[in-house]
This record gives sequence, structure tokens and C-alpha cells, in this order.
Amino acid sequence: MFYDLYNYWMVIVLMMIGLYIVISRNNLIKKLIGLNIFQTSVFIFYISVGKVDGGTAPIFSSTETLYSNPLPHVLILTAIVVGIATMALALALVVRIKRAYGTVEDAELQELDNRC
Amino acid sequence: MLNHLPILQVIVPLLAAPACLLLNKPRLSWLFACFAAVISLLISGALLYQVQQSGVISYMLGGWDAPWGIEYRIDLLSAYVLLIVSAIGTVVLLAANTSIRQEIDEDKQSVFYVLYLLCMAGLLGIVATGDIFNVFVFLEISSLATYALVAFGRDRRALLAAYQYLILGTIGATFLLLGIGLLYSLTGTLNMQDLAERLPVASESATVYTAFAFMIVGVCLKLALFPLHLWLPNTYTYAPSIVTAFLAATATKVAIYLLIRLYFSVFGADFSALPIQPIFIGLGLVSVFVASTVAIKQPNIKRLFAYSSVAQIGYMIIGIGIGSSLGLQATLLHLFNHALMKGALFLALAAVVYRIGSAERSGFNGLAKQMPWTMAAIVVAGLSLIGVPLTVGFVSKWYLVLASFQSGLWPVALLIVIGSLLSIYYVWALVESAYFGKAAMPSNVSSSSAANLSPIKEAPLSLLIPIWILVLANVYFGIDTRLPLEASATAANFLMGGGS
Amino acid sequence: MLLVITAIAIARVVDLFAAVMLSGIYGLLSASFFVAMDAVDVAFTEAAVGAGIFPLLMLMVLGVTGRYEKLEANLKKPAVVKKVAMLMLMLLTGGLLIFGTIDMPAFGSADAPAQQHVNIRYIEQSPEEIGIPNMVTSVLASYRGYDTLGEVLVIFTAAMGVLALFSSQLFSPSKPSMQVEQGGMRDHHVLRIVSKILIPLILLFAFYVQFHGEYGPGGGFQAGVIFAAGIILYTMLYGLNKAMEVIKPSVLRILCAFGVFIYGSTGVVSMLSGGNFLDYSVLASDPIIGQHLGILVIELGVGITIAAGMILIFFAFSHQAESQLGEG
Amino acid sequence: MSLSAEILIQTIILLPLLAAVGVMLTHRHPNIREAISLIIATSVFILVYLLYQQVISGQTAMVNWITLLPGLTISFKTEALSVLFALIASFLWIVTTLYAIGYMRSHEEQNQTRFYAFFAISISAVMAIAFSENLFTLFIFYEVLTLATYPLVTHAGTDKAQRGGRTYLRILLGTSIVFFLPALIGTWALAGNLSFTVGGVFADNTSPLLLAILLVMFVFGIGKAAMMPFHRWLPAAMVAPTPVSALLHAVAVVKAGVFTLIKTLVYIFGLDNVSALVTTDFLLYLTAFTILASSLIAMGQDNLKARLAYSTISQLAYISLGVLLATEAGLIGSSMHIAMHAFGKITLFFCAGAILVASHKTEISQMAGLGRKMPITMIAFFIGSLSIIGLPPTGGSWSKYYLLLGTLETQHWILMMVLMVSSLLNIAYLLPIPIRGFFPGKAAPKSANSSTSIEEAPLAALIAIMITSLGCVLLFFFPQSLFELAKMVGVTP
Repeated sequence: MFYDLYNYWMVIVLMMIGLYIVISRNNLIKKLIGLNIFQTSVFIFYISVGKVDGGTAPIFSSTETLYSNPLPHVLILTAIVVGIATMALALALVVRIKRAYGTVEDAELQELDNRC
Repeated sequence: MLNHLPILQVIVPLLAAPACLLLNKPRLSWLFACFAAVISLLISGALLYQVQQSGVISYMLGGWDAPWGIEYRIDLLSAYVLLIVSAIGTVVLLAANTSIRQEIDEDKQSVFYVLYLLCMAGLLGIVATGDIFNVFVFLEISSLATYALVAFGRDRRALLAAYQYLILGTIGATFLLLGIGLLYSLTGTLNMQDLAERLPVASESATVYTAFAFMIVGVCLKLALFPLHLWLPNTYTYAPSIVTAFLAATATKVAIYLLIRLYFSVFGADFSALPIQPIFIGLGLVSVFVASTVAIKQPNIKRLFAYSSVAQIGYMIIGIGIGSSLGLQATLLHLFNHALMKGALFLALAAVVYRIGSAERSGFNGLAKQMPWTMAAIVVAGLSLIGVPLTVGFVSKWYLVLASFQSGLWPVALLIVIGSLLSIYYVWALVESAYFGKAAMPSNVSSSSAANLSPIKEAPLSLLIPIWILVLANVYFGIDTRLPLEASATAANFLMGGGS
Repeated sequence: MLLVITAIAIARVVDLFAAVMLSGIYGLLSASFFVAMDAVDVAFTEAAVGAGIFPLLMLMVLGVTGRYEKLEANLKKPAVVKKVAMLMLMLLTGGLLIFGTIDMPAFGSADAPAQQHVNIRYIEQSPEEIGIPNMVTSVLASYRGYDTLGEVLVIFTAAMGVLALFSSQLFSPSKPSMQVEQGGMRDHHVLRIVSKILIPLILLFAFYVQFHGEYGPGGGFQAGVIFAAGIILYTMLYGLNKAMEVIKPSVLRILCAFGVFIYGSTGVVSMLSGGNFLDYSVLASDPIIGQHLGILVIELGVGITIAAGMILIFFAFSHQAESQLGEG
Repeated sequence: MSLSAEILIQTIILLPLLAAVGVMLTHRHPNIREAISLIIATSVFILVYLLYQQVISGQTAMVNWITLLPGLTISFKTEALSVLFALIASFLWIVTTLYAIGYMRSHEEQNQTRFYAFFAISISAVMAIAFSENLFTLFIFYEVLTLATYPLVTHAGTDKAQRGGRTYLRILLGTSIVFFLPALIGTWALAGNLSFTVGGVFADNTSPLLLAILLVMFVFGIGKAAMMPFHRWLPAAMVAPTPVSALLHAVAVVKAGVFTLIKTLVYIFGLDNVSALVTTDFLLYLTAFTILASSLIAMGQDNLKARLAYSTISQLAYISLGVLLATEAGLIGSSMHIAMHAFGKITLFFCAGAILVASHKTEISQMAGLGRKMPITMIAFFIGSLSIIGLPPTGGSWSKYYLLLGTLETQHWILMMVLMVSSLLNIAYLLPIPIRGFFPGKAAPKSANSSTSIEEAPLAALIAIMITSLGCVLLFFFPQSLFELAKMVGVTP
């Protein structure tokens, strides 16, 4: 059983690391990197679900009969795009924040806000 | 064309968005966006009618049958929510031109309308679809658009608010994604209908519970249920007023819809191995009390009503938590009603911001003399928020209390009522300062500089008309309750009976 | 697993530059993992995005915001309680997930429900129904074509959002002050010559990927990203202004919207020809040819939007970075 | 009569609204404005009187306006108690308008148009309350009345007025939302029906415990009845101009409260049920406590209006007590006391206002010797006091008599004692005012010096005072019609 689920558990560890970075770090960019790890771990999870032992990539060929599941791949393609889109927007926000406040540290931002 | 209505509902604003971009003239973009919004409003009306006449409409995208392709599935509930979203979206958009011209640089205005349409299309897409992964995709469309819209705010804190919202929203969405993945790994399908059929087979497994928990938490992040509401006040406060009006009236409503859909349709109402109902009721009550109490002290009125939104969401969650058909009906009613009243309130605030430049409480002193129509709108919508008879707010409160009585939850009923007492406090304080407060300006500012400031005038008609459309809707549906009542009753019964 | 180690390293490292590099490595690693899991299409994309676009954007932002993360020690109150609470939250979520996985079907087993239900039709019938061997593409573009439309719109939304966030000076004529060459790579003749050969190849490859998607891994999205990468390379070597002369942002904007239109109108046309939205079978007399045609067209739409969107985002960022340098 | 009762009811409710509109339209011409108020007030009274004749001859009528929710309608019906209440309120509206004209002009109040307009709206709400067919309709107009009177209470616009207004609103809205509304919904959930029905709406097998809880919630929820922990709004509302205090807080608002209470107890619970419930005794003693406590507080008040306010609280408790006794005599006593107290108290308030206008005095201690200057006012005050105390030859003696009879019948000796003691207290805090007014003694020579310029109040106000004090006396000699109406309460639908 341990081996059966090994992959999933690794995913969980990755996820937790990502999530930890997101909520514990002060730097806005670092948070985003964490968010990226977090999202990617979910991608890995999906792909793991789709894997079939002994299967090959789901491209039809006359010699193969066992394929891995194409559906998760499709979903994750979409999810990756969504992820990068989110990142792009988030980074744009960070740049604007930097220009407006002069810092990208969460705690400093809070202080600046409280002061005014 | 009639059988294509479900997809047109979403596609019209969706494709209007890039078209809007090509126009590149703010005024033209606005007109075009309005045009698209009105069309989608008409479509949603037609859809509701169709569903009432002939039951659930199912539309296969790409011509592939349901579990393989993506299905659009419009039942009474989704038709009802579609109508709310497109109606509010349209009315707010009508008011947008005036307010936006003042709050946003001219060269960005057409991009604003593009994003607005995208956001609206995303929300409509969430409601219309019958495919759970498709929900995720459209959720992201609307969320990304929302983040950008919020960042339009003039205050630099808007950026920070958008960033926070983005982080939390993405975590929420990723949780949802994870939940979807877990469900998929168990059932091998993504279609909601199909999921509902296949889940009972697997329902005793820990994986289903986990999936359920993650999806619910993900959605609750989006709908700002109490401990997860932190993003909402900042977002609502610093976003452009129009955006706030739109978000408050629609985005959280769609999240509630999603919660209902997941809870009742996908997992089934009798999925009761977890003590989910007491949790919902408890969280709902805490939301009502904490948020209302915090609201009382807010110096910024936009923020005040943002907290009040959190409280109102609490009411809806209580309705779901009660778990009876009547409770669900109360939630659905409140969904509709809250959209009307918050739409009206935030639009009226937009008008105030338009004239006096901020929504600080001090600015409201004596404002009733200068902006009588706007303030009257705030009063009526505020009364509705409190739940005074002859306004819509009363109807939903009535049903909520009735539902808790019927389920034997007397203390809950009493707490709900006491909760609405808190709303009297914050609404009345505002009304009082507007009507009886002395305008602070003339006394503080020396007469010479007061002369320089042009006197505050009533908001322009382009803002007043949409505001009063919503206000009158508040009153009209408070008196003639048949439409929302019937729709919500049937939808609730359908969900309770047919969903499990 | 390497991924975990990298992730932990990212969490520890204070130098943001290093963190970004590591996350690039992380992207590559996960891409190779995807290959091992038979997900070649995904691996392709992840490699392009996770190890390419994402670190690139990150680096540009770092150029604006500064390289080092401030240690918490420098700031007030480390808040032990908060940390403990976070850790608890972490463990709780993780624990719940592990609890959730206990009942999951074993990894890789062929009879798991995920492999059974809907999947069977995709694998067994898609070659006949759609007529193309790459099942991922057929699911992506046809069975779940609507999701892909959504995906395109997400990129479109993001591009719009980025545009909205950055002032639109991007579209105004470039300022002369930017003409100063800022050393670095732009002076390397070798690089210039190599890239002169390389960039057309990259673009060519992009087109190959674009139209090859039906048979092997690839498709509109990957092609779009590669195309964008080519342009980005060009920009890095020749400077933003020159790149913007070659491809005008306003044109990009139109292209971006245009791609969405291509996709959408395919749907509308199929609707007008009597099918449902995005039902390609009705596009030609023979359903299979219709499917072919439909997929070809929408992949083109995807490619155009993605490429235009990515380049637009990149331009916006680098414009921002340069103006920052100009100010500083 | 050619007019059908249905039309009468609706006209009665809508006419005051028309008056409000008319008042607002003619705000530039005070004379026309006030003429409109007077004319409409008179016609409303005539209409109510016509309705009275129909009701006394045994006819009933019902009007259904809108169905808000299935089973929840806004509709109106004629009934004995309704007519009784409407008669008093509409009659006193005329008188008060007359009085207000004199008072407001000589006092030079601001925003008179707003005053008359909201006044008319309040009356409309009162009429709607009077003729409500079900508890739900009643509740709605109960709230409307609260909101419509708020601008009247805060009329002065000063900080003090606003504070008073806030207390007013807080307690009235608070109780109605925290207790009244849940009780209402609870009733709806238990009985499925909110129509006023003879004998009550609850089925026989309804849990008595629940009913007992509901009863308490209703009694507390109807904050306008000023039951004791929730009485504070009444003194707070005395910041209002005197005509407002007179009509609204001696007549319309507080009487709407006890009216609601009677309606609820008689037609929702049914008197038989009420007497059987465990909490009834508790409530009875609470009313007794209210009577005594507020009388005692009243004695300590030097401000005339405040003293009258506390007196009102105690008199309202009489009415609540009567109906809680749940006997025929008690009920008759309560119903009649609505009328008697209305006439008595309004006279007293008018006098207070007249004194204020004429001499700018608000404190009782300054009023010694005033009887010489304002003999008519002080005589009227004396008559009003007698009626409140319950001494002949005033109407108040009848209702007191029936209330006592009620306590006798149910053998509540303690309550009887309370009533007696309270009457003594009434004497102690009311009668000294006119007596000292006429016979100041040597203690207060100062007032005689300073008040040389004091004259009687304006003529319009004086006429009003005379009418109401005459009313007090007349009601003693001709209580017949009121008595008949009161006897019909709870018997005919």
C-alpha cells in the first residue's frame, strides 16, 4: 500500500511546502513562487491519476493497445495555462505595488498602510 | 436559434469582450458592452421562461453526449441565478459610463469594459455549465478579470487588495481543482449529473470526504464565509465603485450558487456523514454577528457595507445549513434579494463618491439636503437590508426564520432576528447623519475656500436611473413576491427531491 | 524525490534570484516527471511554461523589485503563535489529504475508475470519430473543446489585465532615450549571428508544432508559446524598441482578440450550419473531415491568441523594467 | 348609507395620506395647509362615524389589498374594537390639529410642513392598524407608525431630540424585531394562520408551553404598550413638540400598542387560552409592578411632561392588566380605558403645552399660582386629572370600575390592592398641580412677580383644551355607546 500511494504522498508534501511558502513568507514574489509550487503539485497529482502501468503516451499507434488516460492531460494543459495567466497578472500587480509603495514585503506594506 | 440559447447566454458577452477591445473608444465600448449585456439579459429571461415551461434544458457542446463532451445544463436554479447575474450586470453597466469616466484614466476605459464583460461571462459560464472542470475554467476567467478590475481602484491600496484577493482566490481555486481531481480519480467522470449518479457507490470512502471538504473550503474562500472572508472588505473598499457594486451583487452570489450546486446536486443532500449542517449554521451565525459588529464601527461606508455583505452571506449559509427545502428557499430568495439591495446600495455609494470623492462617514453629514434622491435610495435599500416589511429583505428574512422554526431551531431563529437588529444600528447611524447631521464643510472650512468648492449637487441622471431601477425592484419584489417566490420554491424542491 | 528537494530548497533560500532559478529547475523536473507519466503534451507545455516563461517573467519583475527577500528577523515580531498556527493548518490540511488518499485506487492500476468510465471512449473511439491519432488533441479540441475556449479566454483576460495594470504608454511611440544600448548580450556578435540563424528556426519549429499537433505532441498552445519565445529572444538581443517596431503592440492587441474570434466564430459557424456550438462535424460533408477542419482552425486561433498574449505580456513587463531602469 | 363599508375603510386609510400630499404641495401657504389638515381630519372622523353605525348594527366588511406571500395578506376588516379605536383617534386628530395650529404658530416651530405631513402619515398608519384584518398587516403598519413618528419626535433637530429619537427608535424597533416578529413567525409556524379570529387561531392541541413563551414574547414585543422593562422610549419621546406628545404619545402610538395587545390576546390566543397559560400570572404581576413603579417615578418628576409620560406608562399597564385578566369585565374595562385615558391624557398634555407656550414653563415647581393667569387651562387640567384618577364626574371612573370588577371576579386581591393604591398615587402626583396653581400659598411669591405678562394660551389651543375636557365629563354621563362597543369586543367577529 505504501508504494501504491507513494506518488500521491509526494504530491501532498510538495503541496504543503508550496502552501507554507505562500502563507509564511513576507515577500510577495516569494509567495508567488510558493503558489506556483502549490499549483504544480496539483498538476502532478492529476497526471498521476491518469497513469496506467505499462501504458504509453496516448497517441494512437497500431502497435500499442494500452494507453495512459488522456483526459487528465487535457485538463492539466488547461490548468497550466490558467496558472501562468494568474502568475502573469500577479507579477504585474507586484510591479505596480513596488512602484506605488517602494517595497514588496508584506509586513512593510501593512505598516505603510496603517501609517496613512 | 432558440435551442442554442444556453450557449448564447455565455458566448454573447464572451465574444463581445474582444470586440469591445477592437473598438478602442471608451464610449463606443461602453455602448457595445451595454448592448451585449442587454442581449444576455433577454436571453436569460427567455431561458427562465423555457425552463419553467419545459423543464431542464441540456445542451451538448461540440455535439458530444454528456459524460464525454461538456454539457450545459440549465435547470430552474441556474436559470434563476443567470437572470440575477445578467440583470444586475446590465443595470450596473448602464451606470458605469459616468462613474468610470471619473474614476479611471481614459486610455484604460475600454480595457475596463472588456474585463467587465469577461467577468460577467465567466460568472454566467459557471452557472450554466454542467461540467465540473468547466466550472473551474470559468471561475478562473471571472476571477482573473475581477483581480484586474479591482486593481483599477484609484487608491494604491487597491493593488494590495487585488493581490491578496488573487492569492486567496487562487488557493481557493486550486483547492477546488484538487477536489475535482479526487472525485475524478474515484468516478472517472467530470459531468455533474454523472458524478451524482456514481458517487453513492463510492460514497463511504475517505476520499470522497476529502474531496468534499476541499471543494467546500475552496468555494467558501470565494464566497467569503466568515473565517475566510479576509479578502472581501479590502477588495470592496478600494475597488472602483462600479466594480464593487457588480461584485457585491453577483460574484458572491455565484459562489453561493456553486456551493448549493455542489452540496445538493453533486454530493446529494443526504450526504450527511459529516456534521456539515451544524457547521454551516454555526459559521453563518458567527459571520452574521462578527461582521455586523465590525461593520458598525467602520468609518468608511463602502467598508461598512462590505462587512454587511459578509453578514448577509452568513444568512444564506444558515439557510443552506438548515437543510430543509424551506431553508434552501430562504437562501435562494436572499440570493436574489441581496443582489438587489447591495446592487442599489453600492451604486448609490458610487453616486456619492462621484460627487464628493470619497465614502468616508464624515462626508455624509447633511448630505440628504444636497443629494436627496441618492440618499432616499440608500434609505430604502437600507431598510431592505434590515428586513423591513414591504421590501424584499423582509421576504427572505421571513422565510429564513420560518424555516428555522419549522426545523425546530428556535434559538437560531432568535439569533437571526437579533442579528438583523445589528444591521439597524449601522444603517440608521448613516441615515441619521445624512438627514440630521450638520454638513461639516461650511463650519470647518473658512468661507473663502468654501466658496471655491462648488456645492455638492445631486448625482447625474445616468447614475440615478439605474440606482432607482434597483431600488424600485427592491420595493416591487417586496410587495409582489410571486416571481422570486415561485422560482425559488420550485428550485428548492427540485434540488431537495431530484438532487439526491 | 528531486522535486521535493528542490521545493524545500526554494522555501529556504533567501536570494530570490536563486529561488527563481530553482523554480525553473523545478519546472523542468516536473516536466520530465510528466514524460515519465506518459503525458508528453503536458510535459512539452510545462517545460515551456514552468522552465521558460514563468522564470523569465519572474526575473524581469526581480529587476524591478530587488533581488533579496528580507529576513523576518529584520522585521518586528516574528509571532511564534502565528507560526505555530500556520504549521497546524499545514498539518491539518496535509493530514486530511493523506486520509483522503487512503481510499484512493492504487497508483497506475488500469482498473481504477478514472481509467474506466469516460476514458474508454476517448481511447477506443477517438481515432475513428475524430480521425487523428493524438488523443490528447482530440479530447482537448473536440470533446472538451469548450474548455479550451475557456483557456484561451483566460490568457486573453490575463493579457488584458496586465495591460490594464500597466499604463498604456506601450502604445505610444517609443521614447528616444531608450535607444542607449545597455551593454550585456546585445554586444555579442557571436550571439547575434547564432540567434539570427536560431530565431527563424524557432519560428519555423513553432509552425511545425502548430500543425503537427494532430499526430504528435504539440498543438496551438505549445506553438504559441514557442513562437512567443522566439520573439522574446529577439527582444532580448535587439532591445525592446526594435522588437516593438517589428511587431507593434497595437497589432498584437488586435491579434490577441482575433484569435479568440477565430475560435468563437468556428463555434458560431458550426451552430449556423445546424450543429451545436463547436460541433465540427457539420463543418464539412464528411464528419471526420469536418472534425479535422475544426480542430485545425481552432488550434490556429489558440496559437494566435497565446502567442500574441504572451508577447504582449512580455512587452509590457520589459517596458516596465526598462522605464524603471531609465528612472533609476 | 350609500357608501359601502369596504370603500369606507379604504378611504379612511388613504385620506390622511392625501392630506399629507396636500400639505406638502401647499407648503407655501400655511393657511391653506392647515385648512386641508382640518378638513380632512373632520371628514375622516365623519367617515369613521358612518362606519361605526354600520358596525353597531352588526355588519362587517373586509377588504383584501395584496397577497404578499401565500396566506399572508394585507387586508382590513371592521370590528368593534377597531371602530372604537378609530373613532377616538380620528376625533382627537381634529382636536389636535386645531391645537397644533395655535401651538406651532405661537411657538414658531421650524419645518411645520414636515410636521403636518408626517402627522397625517402617522394617522393613516393608525387607521390601518385599527382596521387590520390579521396580525401581519397590523405588524407592518405598526412598524410604519414607528418610522413615521420618528421625524416628529426629533422635530426640534437638537442633539437632545436626536438622542431621544434614537432611544425611541431603538426600543420600539428593537422589541418589535426581537420579540414581536419571531412571535409572529412562530405563530404562523404553529397555527398557519394570522387572521384575527374569535376564540384564537391555535388548535387545541398546541403545546401550552410554547404558547406561554409566545405570550411573553408578544407582551414584550409590543413595545408601544410600554410594559416595564421596555418603557424608556416614552419619556425619551417627550422631546417632541407638545401636540405630538399629546396625540401620539397619549393617544395614537401608545394606544396602538395596547390595541395590538388586546387584539393579539383576544383574537390570536383567545381569552380562554390566555387565562390557562402559566406565564399569565407572571405577566399580570409585571403589569402590577409597572403600575406602581411608574406611578412612584412620576411623583419624583418635576418636569411636567415627564411626569405625564410616567403616568401614561402606568395607565397603559392598567389596560394590559385588564386584558390579561381575561374576563369580560376586564376586557370591557380595558377597551373603555383606551377611550377614557385618551381623553384625559390628551387634555393634560394640551394643558402642559399651553403652559409652555404662554409662560415658557416646563417644571412643575414653577407653576404655582399659574391658575390665576390661566384659569381655563388649569380647570381643564383638573378635570383631566380627575378622569385619570377615576373619580366622578369624569369618564375615567367607568373604566376603573370595570377593571376593579375584573380583579374581583378572578379574585386577584393583590391586583385589586394595586389598583387602589395606584389611584391614590395618581391623586398624589396629579392633583397638587392644579391645586397649587390656584392656591400657591406663600411658598412661591417669586412666580407671581415674574409672570405678570402671562396670559391664556392662543385661542385655537384653548378651544381644543375645552373640547377634550368637556369630553371627559360627557363620557361620564353618556358612556353608553362606548360601552356597547366594548361589550362587542371578542364576541362578534
